[in-house]
This record gives sequence, C-alpha cells and structure tokens, in this order.
Amino acid sequence: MTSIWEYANPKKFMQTSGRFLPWIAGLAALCMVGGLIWGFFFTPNDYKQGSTVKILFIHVPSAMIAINGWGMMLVASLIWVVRRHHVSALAAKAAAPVGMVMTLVALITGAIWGEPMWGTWWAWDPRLTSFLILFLFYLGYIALWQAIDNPDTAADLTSVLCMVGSVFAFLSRFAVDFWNQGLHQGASISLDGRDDMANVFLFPLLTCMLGWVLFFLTLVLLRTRTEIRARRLKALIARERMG
Amino acid sequence: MIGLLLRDLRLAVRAGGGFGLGLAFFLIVVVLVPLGVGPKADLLALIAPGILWVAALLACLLSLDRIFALDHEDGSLDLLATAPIPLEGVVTIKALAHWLTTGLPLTLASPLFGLLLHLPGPAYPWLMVSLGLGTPALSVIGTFGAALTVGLKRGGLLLSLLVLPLYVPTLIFGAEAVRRGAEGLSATTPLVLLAAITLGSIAALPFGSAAALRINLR
Amino acid sequence: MELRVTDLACARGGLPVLEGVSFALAAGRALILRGPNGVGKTTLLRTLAGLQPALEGSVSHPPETIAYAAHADGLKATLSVAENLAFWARIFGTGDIAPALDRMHLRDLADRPAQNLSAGQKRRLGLARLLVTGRPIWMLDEPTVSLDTASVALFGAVVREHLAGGGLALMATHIDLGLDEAEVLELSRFRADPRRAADVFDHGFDEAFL
Amino acid sequence: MPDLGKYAVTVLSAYGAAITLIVALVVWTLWRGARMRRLLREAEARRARNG
Repeated sequence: MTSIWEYANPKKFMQTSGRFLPWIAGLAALCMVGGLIWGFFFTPNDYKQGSTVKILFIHVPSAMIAINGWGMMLVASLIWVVRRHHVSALAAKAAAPVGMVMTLVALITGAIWGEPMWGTWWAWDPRLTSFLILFLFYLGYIALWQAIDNPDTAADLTSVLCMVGSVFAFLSRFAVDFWNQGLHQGASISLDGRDDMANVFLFPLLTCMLGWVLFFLTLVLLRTRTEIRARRLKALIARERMG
Repeated sequence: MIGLLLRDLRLAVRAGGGFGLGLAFFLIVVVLVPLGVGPKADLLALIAPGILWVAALLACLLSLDRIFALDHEDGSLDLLATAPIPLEGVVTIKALAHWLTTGLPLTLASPLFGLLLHLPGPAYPWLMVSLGLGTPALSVIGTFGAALTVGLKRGGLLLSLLVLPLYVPTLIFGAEAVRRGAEGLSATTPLVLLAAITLGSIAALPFGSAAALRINLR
Repeated sequence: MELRVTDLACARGGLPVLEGVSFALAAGRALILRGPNGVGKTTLLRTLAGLQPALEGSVSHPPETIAYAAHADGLKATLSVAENLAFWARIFGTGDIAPALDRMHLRDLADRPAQNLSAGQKRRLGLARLLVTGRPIWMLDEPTVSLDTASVALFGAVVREHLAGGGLALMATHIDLGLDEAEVLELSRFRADPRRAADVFDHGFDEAFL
Repeated sequence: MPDLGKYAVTVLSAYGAAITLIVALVVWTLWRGARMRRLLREAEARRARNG
C-alpha cells in the first residue's frame, strides 16, 4: 500500500488523475443529467409549493457543494501549510471558482424560488444571508490569489486567509441566525418546510447530490491539472529567462 | 513595545489629522444619511443604531491600509522584523495604535452623532459600550487584512474586499446591542457575544497577522 | 562570537539565485560582498538577517546579534533626528543616543525633522541607527550610497572601531572603504545553476502528461 | 413535458439560469485547460530545440 502523499507529487498526480478523470466525468454527467431528468419530468408537484419544488434538485446540491467546497479548500490549505505539498495548494486554488459558481447558483435559484413562495426576490433570511457572505469570502479568496505574483507566497497567504476566514464564516453563520431570530421575525416560510420528504423527491435528489459531488470532483481535478501545467510553464519560462 | 506605540501615535498626530480623519469621515456619513433617507425623526431613530455602526466600520476601514504601508515603504518594517520585539508584538501594538487613533475617538464622540440621528435616549450607554467593546475587534481584524495585503499593488481595494466579510459578526452583534438598547430591552447577550469576538480576535489573530507579515516580507 | 554560513542557497521571487555559499566570519573581521547587479547581494543579506528562509544550508550565529541596514533607512519624515534615533534605541533596549549622534556628526541636526535632511545626512542617520542597536553583527546593504568622501571616510572609521571592539561586519558595497583588513567575497561564482534552478514542477515531468 | 402550472416561468428560469452558469463554468475550465496545455507544449518544444 503506497502512501496517499505520493499523489502530492505533481507527476504522480497527473498520471493518476488523468487515468480516472474520464470515468469520474462520465459518471458525473450521467448522475447530473439523469437526476435532473428524473426530478424534472417524473416527480409530482408539491401540494403546497406546486411545480417550484423541482428547483430543489438544483438548489440543494449546489448549496451543499458551496459549503463543502470551502471545507475542501480549508483541508487543502491545512495540508499545504503543514506538509507543503504544492498540489494541495493548487487544488485549493482550483476549487475556489467552482465553489463560488455553486454559491451563485444556490443564491440565484433561491431568489427565483423565493419570488413566488415569499412574494419577494430577496429576503434577508439567515440562510440566504449566510450564502451571500460565503460568496464574499470566495470572492476575497480568489482576488487574493490573483493579486500576488509569487506562487508560493500566494499559496501561503491564501491559506492563512482560508483558515481565518473559516472561523469568521462560522461566526457569521451563527451571528446571522442570531440577528434574524432576534427581535425581527424573519420570513415565515422556510425552506425546511419538508419534515418528512417523500421518497419520490428523495431519490432523484440523492442522485443529483451524487452527480454534483462528482461534478465538483471533475472540475477540481481538471482545474488542478491546469494549475499544475501553469506552474510548470512558469518554471520553464523562468528558466529560459535565466538562460 | 511602548516606544513603538508612542512613535505611531506621534506620527499620527504629526501627519495632521491622524485622530481627526476617522471622525470627519464618521461625521460625513452621519450627515449624508438624513440627506439621503429624508429628515423624518422616527425613521432616523429606527435606523440610527445600524447607521452608526456601519459608519464606524467604514471609518475604521478607511485608515487600515496605512497601518503597514508607510512602514513598508520606508523600510522600517524590515528593520522592525529584525528587532528584538516579536512580530506578534509589533502587530498587536500596530492594532492598538490604530484603535487609539480611530476606534477610541469614535466611541467617545458617538453620542454627538447619535443626537444628529435622533437615536432614542436609552440607547446612548449601549452605543458607547458596544463601540468600546467592538471597535478593538475592528482594528485587530483590519490589521490582519493589512498584513495580508502589505506591499501589493492596488492593495487598498483588495483589503476592503478581504476585511469586510470578516467584519460581519462584529457588526451584527454591535448594532444589535444598540438596537435592543434603543427599544428598552436588555442588550447583555449581544454585548457578551461581541466581547467574546473581540477577546478571541485579540488573542488569536496577531499570530495570523504576524505569519502573513513574515510571508510578505520575504 | 562567530557567523558561520554553510552551503547556503537562497531565492528571489521563487527562483534560486545563489547556491553553495559558505564562509565563516570571526569577531573583529569584516567581509565585503561583491558581484554585478542582480547577482543576489541583497537577497543573501536578507536571508542571513532572517527576513527570508534559506532554500538549503544553514546560518549560525548567537541569537539576537544581527543589526540589518537595508537600502531604505526606515526614517520617519515627521520625526526629528533625535526622535528617530531614540525610537530605535528604545526598541533595541539601549538607552543613550548621544554617543551615536556625536560619532556620526549629527549633533547639530538633532532637532531637525528627518524630511529636511539631505540624502547624505539621512544616510548618516541610518548608519547611526546601527550604533544604537548595540548588536555585534552588522549587515549592511550598500551603506555608502549618497555619502560624500568625508562621510565615507567617517563611516570607514566607525566600522573599524566597531571591528576593534569585537564586532563583525558584512557589507555589500562597490566602493573602497579603506578597510584593508576586510576580506572580499565575489558572489558571481555562487550563481545558481539555471539547470538546477527549478521547483517541483520542473522535476520528472513527462511530456506524455502534457 | 410535465405540466408546470402557474409556476412554469419560475421553474424554467431557475433551471435555465443554473444550467447556463454551470455550462459556462465547464466551458471556461476546458478553455483554460486547453490554452495552458497548448502554451506548455510550445514551451516544451522550445526547450527541446534549444536544449
């Protein structure tokens, strides 16, 4: 049994990821398309929410990836700080835009869904607000990567930001809950109005969630490979310049 | 350590308006808001706690990039990093100097600005207490952002982008305390939480700031 | 008191510039670093001063013994000469700034704000800072920039006194300070090999995986 | 096509917006990947030529 850290070697990573990528990508496409078709065409309408319940199949998996994507970045940042594996830092960099787009998808589908349900596009519901804040965290993280030229410095600083940001993101979630349940009652209809979800919704939702996880994995692998190539290119160009 | 603090304060005074700049900005925001939302006293009273806190936050943000930028430009940051003071101490002192020049004057002057916004009577003590407890966190968190972006081109805008999400919990608890005070309720819970965030930030963030500075200096 | 550098490699902007640098400097000795622009004199000094990590190799010296002086003097324009100096004296825990003021001929300028000094006067103030640190190992990056002949001679004398008092000095400079006893280290022979100069992303990469 | 009732616009626009964003992300990722691959191949070729 070889150590998992071997995959932190760029070459080894390129080999292994290149071998698995087509399968993961294919499976991701299958689950996503299959789950969405199942959810869109073959589920009944909810007695209360009507056909809008179909948005669930996009909204929930995106929200899940939005949060767990940040979690993955945190783990990758910690690995970089502790063991200084370059692939780890690049994986964190690669995951950020994916997580950000997923946050955006969750926000947009939430807003469109909220319009008929709550009568407004945007409610300062604790959950929506937390996602907006999460979006800002992603934005700051990506902007910091963009702003720094030296790749190792950028990896170090973004890791520090990711760790501190995680603590504050957690605090923000808590604070936002406090803020809206406090004196001012929030929106009375909550997304959690489905205590016992019927299996007709549950199974396509699970399929979509699996699809989204695989999709996230595919994109992160693809983007990490691109980042590794970019680093290699940078090394080559620097060498050319040094003669 | 005290030498560094005294130097920073002296520089702030000599630079002309180190203390005044934040206050002037605060005043401008407080004047602009009624011009924007209209002069109705009850409306202003309703939004005053939030406006006062947001204005304090922006006034803090305004001066953050100066925390390290000047020392970085003239080379003193390199020299400080090789001095006997640990870098964690340097960033703590820098945050303290920032608070003394922005947070503290804002806290002391806040009742005057509350008057302009028709802040209800019972809220005044809570306004001062919450600003007094909360603005140190703003300075410490801001110092962390400044340490991350020191030496970057266009660092100022990036600094705001990085720091503002980190300010969310402080803002929420601070403004909530004033709002509860204004409605005559007990503001103890948000104040305790605010104090917890401030203490936690003061205890832990200097290590992050020092780490970021070390990375940026090399 | 000794500064020993063993097989040191250091990088600038992520690229190795120097490798295999080794030397030892005993108390009372001075070493002058030479080499063309961009060879890595500043990088080496910053690495030795502990401002950036070494890629390889080791630097050994007793703790808290290094006084580093960069291109920039770290002066605050609105503070007076005496205030600038007193600040650093306080940071380094040495009290008296009068000897340093006298030695660098700054006594008459003591109350003048640093912004009203000439370039050479500023530089003299920056060097006076070294005297108030009370530290034995001086690491100086182009210390004589913008100094006139008299000031260079003054500075040379100050360094010699420092060495005579058991101090060490490491200088990157092009001009002759009249320190005949100083050794010279030509850095261009330690220039990092560009074929070795690469990070993980340049090792064992197979074109099949491009 | 299932009957979406009065919420047809809502559901379809949510699906449309989400799918557009996701497809855009995929296209951007692939485009950047292809570009980096090409640049790297050129650089490797230069290196092979120049030694």
